Amino acid sequence: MNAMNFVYGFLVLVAVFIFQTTLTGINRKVTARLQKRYGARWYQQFLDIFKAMRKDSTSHGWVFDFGVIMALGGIMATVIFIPVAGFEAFPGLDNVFVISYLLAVGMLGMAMSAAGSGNPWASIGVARALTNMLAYDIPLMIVIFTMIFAFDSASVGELAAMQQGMGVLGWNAVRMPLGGIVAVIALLGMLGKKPFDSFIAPAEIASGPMVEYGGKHLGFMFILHEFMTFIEVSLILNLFFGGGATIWEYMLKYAVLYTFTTIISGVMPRFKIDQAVKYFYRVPLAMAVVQGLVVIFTGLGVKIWF
Amino acid sequence: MVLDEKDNRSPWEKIGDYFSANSVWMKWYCTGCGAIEMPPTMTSRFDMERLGMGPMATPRQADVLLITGYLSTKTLRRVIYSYEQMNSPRYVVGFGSCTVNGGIYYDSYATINRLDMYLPVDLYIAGCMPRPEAIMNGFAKLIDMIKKGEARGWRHYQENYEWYKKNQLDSLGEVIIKDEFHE
Amino acid sequence: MLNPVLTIAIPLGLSFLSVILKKKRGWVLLAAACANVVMLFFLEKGEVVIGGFRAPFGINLILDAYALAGMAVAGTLFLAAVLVSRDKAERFSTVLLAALAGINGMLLTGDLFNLFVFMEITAISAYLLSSAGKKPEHSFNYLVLGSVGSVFYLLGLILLYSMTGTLNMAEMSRLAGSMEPAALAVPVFLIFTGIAVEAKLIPAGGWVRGVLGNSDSLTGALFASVYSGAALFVFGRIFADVLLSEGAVQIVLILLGLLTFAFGEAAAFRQTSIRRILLYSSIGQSGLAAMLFATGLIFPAVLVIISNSVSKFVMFTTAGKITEIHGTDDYRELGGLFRGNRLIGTAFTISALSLTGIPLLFGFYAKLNVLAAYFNGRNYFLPAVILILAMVEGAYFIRLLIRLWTPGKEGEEPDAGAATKGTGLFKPVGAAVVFILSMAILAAGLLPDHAGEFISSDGGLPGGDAPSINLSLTKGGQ
Amino acid sequence: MSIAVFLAILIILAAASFFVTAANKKAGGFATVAVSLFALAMVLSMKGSVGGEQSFMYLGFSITTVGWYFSVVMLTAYSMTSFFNPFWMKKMIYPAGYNFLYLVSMAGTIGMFFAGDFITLFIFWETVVWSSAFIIQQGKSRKASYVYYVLSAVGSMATLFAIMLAYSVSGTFVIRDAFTGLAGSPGTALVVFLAFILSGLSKMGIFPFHVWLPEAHGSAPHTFSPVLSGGLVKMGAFIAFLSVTAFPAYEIFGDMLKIMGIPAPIYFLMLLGALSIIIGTLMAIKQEDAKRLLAYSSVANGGYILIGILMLDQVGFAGGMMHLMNHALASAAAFLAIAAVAYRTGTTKMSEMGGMIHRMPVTYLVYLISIISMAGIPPMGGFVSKWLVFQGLADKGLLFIAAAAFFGSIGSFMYVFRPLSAVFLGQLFTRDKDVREVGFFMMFPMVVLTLLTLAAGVFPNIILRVVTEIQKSAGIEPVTLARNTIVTTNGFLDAFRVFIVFGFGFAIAFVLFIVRRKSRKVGLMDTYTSAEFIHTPELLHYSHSFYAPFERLYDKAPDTMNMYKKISAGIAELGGLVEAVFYGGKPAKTIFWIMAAGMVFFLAGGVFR
Repeated sequence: MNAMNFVYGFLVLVAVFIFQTTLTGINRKVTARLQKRYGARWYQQFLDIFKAMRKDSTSHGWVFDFGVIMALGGIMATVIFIPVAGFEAFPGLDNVFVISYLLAVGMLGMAMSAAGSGNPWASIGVARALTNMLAYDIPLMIVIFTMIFAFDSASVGELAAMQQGMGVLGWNAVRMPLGGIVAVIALLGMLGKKPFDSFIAPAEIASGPMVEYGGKHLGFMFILHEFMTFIEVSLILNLFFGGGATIWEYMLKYAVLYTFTTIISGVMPRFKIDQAVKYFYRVPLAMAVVQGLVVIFTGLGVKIWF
Repeated sequence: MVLDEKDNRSPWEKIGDYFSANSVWMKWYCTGCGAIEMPPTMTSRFDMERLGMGPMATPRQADVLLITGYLSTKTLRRVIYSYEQMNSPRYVVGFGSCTVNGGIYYDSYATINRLDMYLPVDLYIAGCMPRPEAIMNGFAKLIDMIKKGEARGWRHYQENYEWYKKNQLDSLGEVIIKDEFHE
Repeated sequence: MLNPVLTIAIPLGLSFLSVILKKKRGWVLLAAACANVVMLFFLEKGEVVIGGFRAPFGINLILDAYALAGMAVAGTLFLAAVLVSRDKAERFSTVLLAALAGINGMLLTGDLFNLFVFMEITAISAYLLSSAGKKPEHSFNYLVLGSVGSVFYLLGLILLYSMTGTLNMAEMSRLAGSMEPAALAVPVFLIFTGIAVEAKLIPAGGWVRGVLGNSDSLTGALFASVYSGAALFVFGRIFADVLLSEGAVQIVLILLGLLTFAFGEAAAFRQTSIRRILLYSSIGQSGLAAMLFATGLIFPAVLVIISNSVSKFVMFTTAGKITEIHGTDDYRELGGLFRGNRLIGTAFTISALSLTGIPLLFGFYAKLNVLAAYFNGRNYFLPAVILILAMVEGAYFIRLLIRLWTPGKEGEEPDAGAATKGTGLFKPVGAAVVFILSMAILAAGLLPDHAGEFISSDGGLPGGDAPSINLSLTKGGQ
Repeated sequence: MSIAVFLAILIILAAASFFVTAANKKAGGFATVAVSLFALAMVLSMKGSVGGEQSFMYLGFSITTVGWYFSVVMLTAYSMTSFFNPFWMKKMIYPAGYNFLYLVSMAGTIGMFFAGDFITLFIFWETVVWSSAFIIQQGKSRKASYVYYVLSAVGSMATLFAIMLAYSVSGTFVIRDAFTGLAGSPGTALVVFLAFILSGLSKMGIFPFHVWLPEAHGSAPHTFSPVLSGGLVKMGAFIAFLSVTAFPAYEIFGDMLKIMGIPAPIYFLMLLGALSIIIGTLMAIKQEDAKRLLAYSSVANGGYILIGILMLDQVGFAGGMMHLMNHALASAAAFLAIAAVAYRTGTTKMSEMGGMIHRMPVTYLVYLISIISMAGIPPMGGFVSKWLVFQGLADKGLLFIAAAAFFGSIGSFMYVFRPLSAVFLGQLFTRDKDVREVGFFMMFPMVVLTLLTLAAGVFPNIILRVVTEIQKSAGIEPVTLARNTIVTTNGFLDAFRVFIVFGFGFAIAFVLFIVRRKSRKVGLMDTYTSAEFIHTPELLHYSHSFYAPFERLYDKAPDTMNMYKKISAGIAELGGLVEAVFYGGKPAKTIFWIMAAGMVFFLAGGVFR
């Protein structure tokens, strides 16, 4: 660990921000086209974020500010750990549990700050977000657990590297087809895309946790959202779709995967939160358990593969 | 509204105004009948997102307060409350004739006639009610004004706060508050 | 060294004397009780022949460690009872003295018919004492059952006599051992019933609820510790020493003990009256002791009897006093009673905890011995049942203790103001006696091996039974 | 100093504190602080004498690393909590008794952990049970104490059965020898194993014994709940530890049916642990009382500890052992924080307060850090131990247990956030407008525990080094530790570096935050309410039925307490029957039964013939 690691880390943050924000802008356009609209400019997301940072803001006490900083700090730390096409700013710290729990720091910070605003909508939104998390995480973690057991590694980078070199057939999404489906559904839940976006329902609970944010706080939330999207999509990409051998392959796959979720979400209605839980605990959970049992007891797809 | 002030913004402010102009988030105050014109403006026929505009859920997030029609004195209190929750720079758009001069409710005891007595309106979109084309046109104008630094209603409100306050209080009269259910 | 006959003769004589010395009869009673305890230390061990005819032809008294243990428990608790409630005891001086003589006789005698006589003396005194509860129907009930029991016992005795031709215990033991066990089924049943009435065993204990449920500080203590302790010692003498049963009959005996134990604990579990809790718990403990005797485990049974008698003495005396002073013994209405009576509360708590088998109290040593004895005999079912029932026992005692210590409504912090008012349950002497007994439980529990050695000292118990477990020999470091 | 002397001194000091309290309540409270700190210092200094065997009368002691470790955990909970005692004395109904029992139970735990034979173990075990049962009743509920005692008794009796059974087979009470003697008879060994661990399960609150935790932790005096959750529950872990190490369960059950390489009885217990995680989590989510909520979280965390210890391997076991320390620190701190709030507001009901952060910021931070640790989020201690448990599970492929562990982990975000949001965040109630932060003396232990939690998360190897010694003494391969790194077969964790990177991210965010213009401070009531005017903070506070949509999904689930109520009612019913049949007061009835018994005797005689 030396100064270069931190410099790399910082550069990763900047690059990820630019890449993901651009992609988000493009995806806004995709959504618009799905709705037969012209849509916003591709750089609209940058404009929105900078505008928010430019504005004045209101604060509801120190925890409101502290939570925002803690959230962004935790999320940025997580981004630094994500291996991108074999590159890691801090090698060896890409343990899947570290990433998924460090992500929780950011979420906790955000939840804390939101609830600290004193607005009941925010608390309701947080309650829904946490419930949603409980729903999507269990099937996903079961599949990831299966993978760790099968490949004897919990390192995201290593797991990604193991899938490369066999083309599409090497992807875990193909080796464990049920697990791959679960992962994509869970990704929708993670990203808060429809049909699992009840926690930020704008018309119902006034955008939930975001309700009291304005100005730079809101800007922070947008930046945080971009980073969080990157972490979540990258996690699924690395674990199930083989990551990328080169940075370009990675970016391409990433863009496809992310756009795919956008397209799905563009044609979906919204689940109530208890419906989301029921759904996740019926279909994806069953699929995940079946997948787990198949892999653990038969090795089919992992140890036995062509 | 004083429009002939000299442009004395700093470069940073100019950049900031550029961002503000291209990302106009609105809080719609939809108690009036004009709100019905917003969905077509938003959806595929007119698609306001082209201009970086969009509806927001709360006043904290929004830049523009859009008053879509008449305001009774009871709702005026809420509008002022919402406006004061917004973060600067913030803009007010009066929508429809009612906000200009009371429209068909000009002689009602319960509504106010001129919105800019109470809040610093940056732009009026006249008509009863204005069609989406008019709305788009109006917003294009607003964006232009913001870009040039001419939409300075929020500064004006700050500078003439007493005057606005007096007008607001005159219109509202005395409000006796017991609790949230009885006032 | 003193002749054991004196322990029968002196109380009996004083009993007649107390009729004459009407004014001083309380002192006579106290003197007799004290003398009885003092004599225990100087008694000569061994056999005493009465009337010059040697056994098996004459009547003899046998003082072995077993009899001495029984006499020590009964005598000490008798003295304690007299000390605690002297005013009440005074009225019953004559009866009590006769009872003391009867109890000592029961424990000492080596002759089955002589045992019957002493049991009758004791029983009649018990009927009289039970009338102190001012509920004649209960005394009547007791009287009827007692008489039935006596008749049964006598019938059994006749049968045995016709079968063996002797009434001497040692001789009977020898002859019965050589008989076909099945032939003993009927006399065993008859004699069992006779003793079961006094020992409160199922099916013959129907009188207990009425009599002990209305007992006062004197009668409760006497019935639950002194009488029942002595009756159980007799039970052990007959069924673990004289009439050793085998096979199905033994199983039935064990089963009856077990049922008494289980049913007693279950019944105690639902009670809200302190005395009823205690009386059913006593029934349960009697069942345990009977079960142990029937299995042939004498030493653990003796420990159970001692532990139960002492604990029940403390608790019944307290419960009786509580009823006398507060007019009720429903523990739900006595929240925080011990707040004003902390010393007695501590004594009561120690006794109850000892009974449930909490370590460092005497009851734990008793329980440990019971378990060890069963396990040594490769019996795993009965220990499991005993432990489950000990759990039930722990449950109702802790419920009782908690209520009596802590006042206030459920769901709120304890409210000292809501505590049952009143201090000084006992007069100083009574309080001291109760407290000292509880401290004895604690002391014996702290030094279990010494206590066990003390109880089984000098030649051991009949059958050569000794502690099933010696904690010092099983300790860690080795 | 020999253990016996040490314990004797503690008992004498306990008695002394009784009399000091009788003279002056507050002084008595401070006496418990002094005594428990003394005990902690003594035990810490005992590290050097590990391996010694001592005996005193019929008590045998053996100083082991694991006993030392457990004692340190326990005494940390006791000594830190004791700082609260002086301030609560006036609320106790028996302050002197409380202090006495507090110290006696503390001495009991030490004696239990250093026990060399089972009789000593049992004696001290029961000492702790009754002394704590009498403490709990001084809290809000008498029923709680009853439930606690009865469920403890279930375990104690089963353990006594196991001890005696082992004794009857192997002829000794010495912990190691008594169990190894069972190797020849697997049937007996199975009974002994299951019966022995029962007391551990009941103490740890493993399903189906978990019902006592919410009752007892929720209703105990506020100064005792931290000890219960942070300390006494860990006694169960000690029993579980003995069940797999002193009792060589993996060897004795080696020939049995194996599930994923785990012998069936152990797997069954792990499933119970998994079930407790799920039930603890689900129940914690729907509690309305902060202390009950934390109590259910102890149930869930007990499941992790049990699973970890039962794995008895290089990684998962280390995780379980470390988690018990982490949970003790975090749970004690969380309970203390709630106690501090209760000290100022007088309630622990979450819907009755809010916004305490604006009045008690330090307490808030203490609570925050402890729940971060409890939920297993880096950079706190709980993360490292849960990470180890997960690694161990993944290594073995225990899918269902891992699923439960994940459920508990994510679910814990839900329940730990609830008191955070309801008690500390949100609207400040009018009634609590002028509440103050607690004084230094009460703040001190909370801050110490918090710093320890943080230290455990940043430098986990301090604790793990002790754990490796325990692993060595238990005869298993110790977890591999590098300088700052924990290495497992599936990857490694450098907790310190994770912390540094987190700090780096935080620093960037902080800089970004302060370079932008300062924000305008507004009051808590100035929030978006759809422009409605609200004047009562209580109405603008969302805390009741926090997860209502989620709770609805399982509100018809059966309650384990009902099972116990049914058993209890069954016993009472049997008692009623017995009373009516045998003790009705009619001699005729009794004589009927005597005759019936006579028939049985006749039959028995006949059968024999």
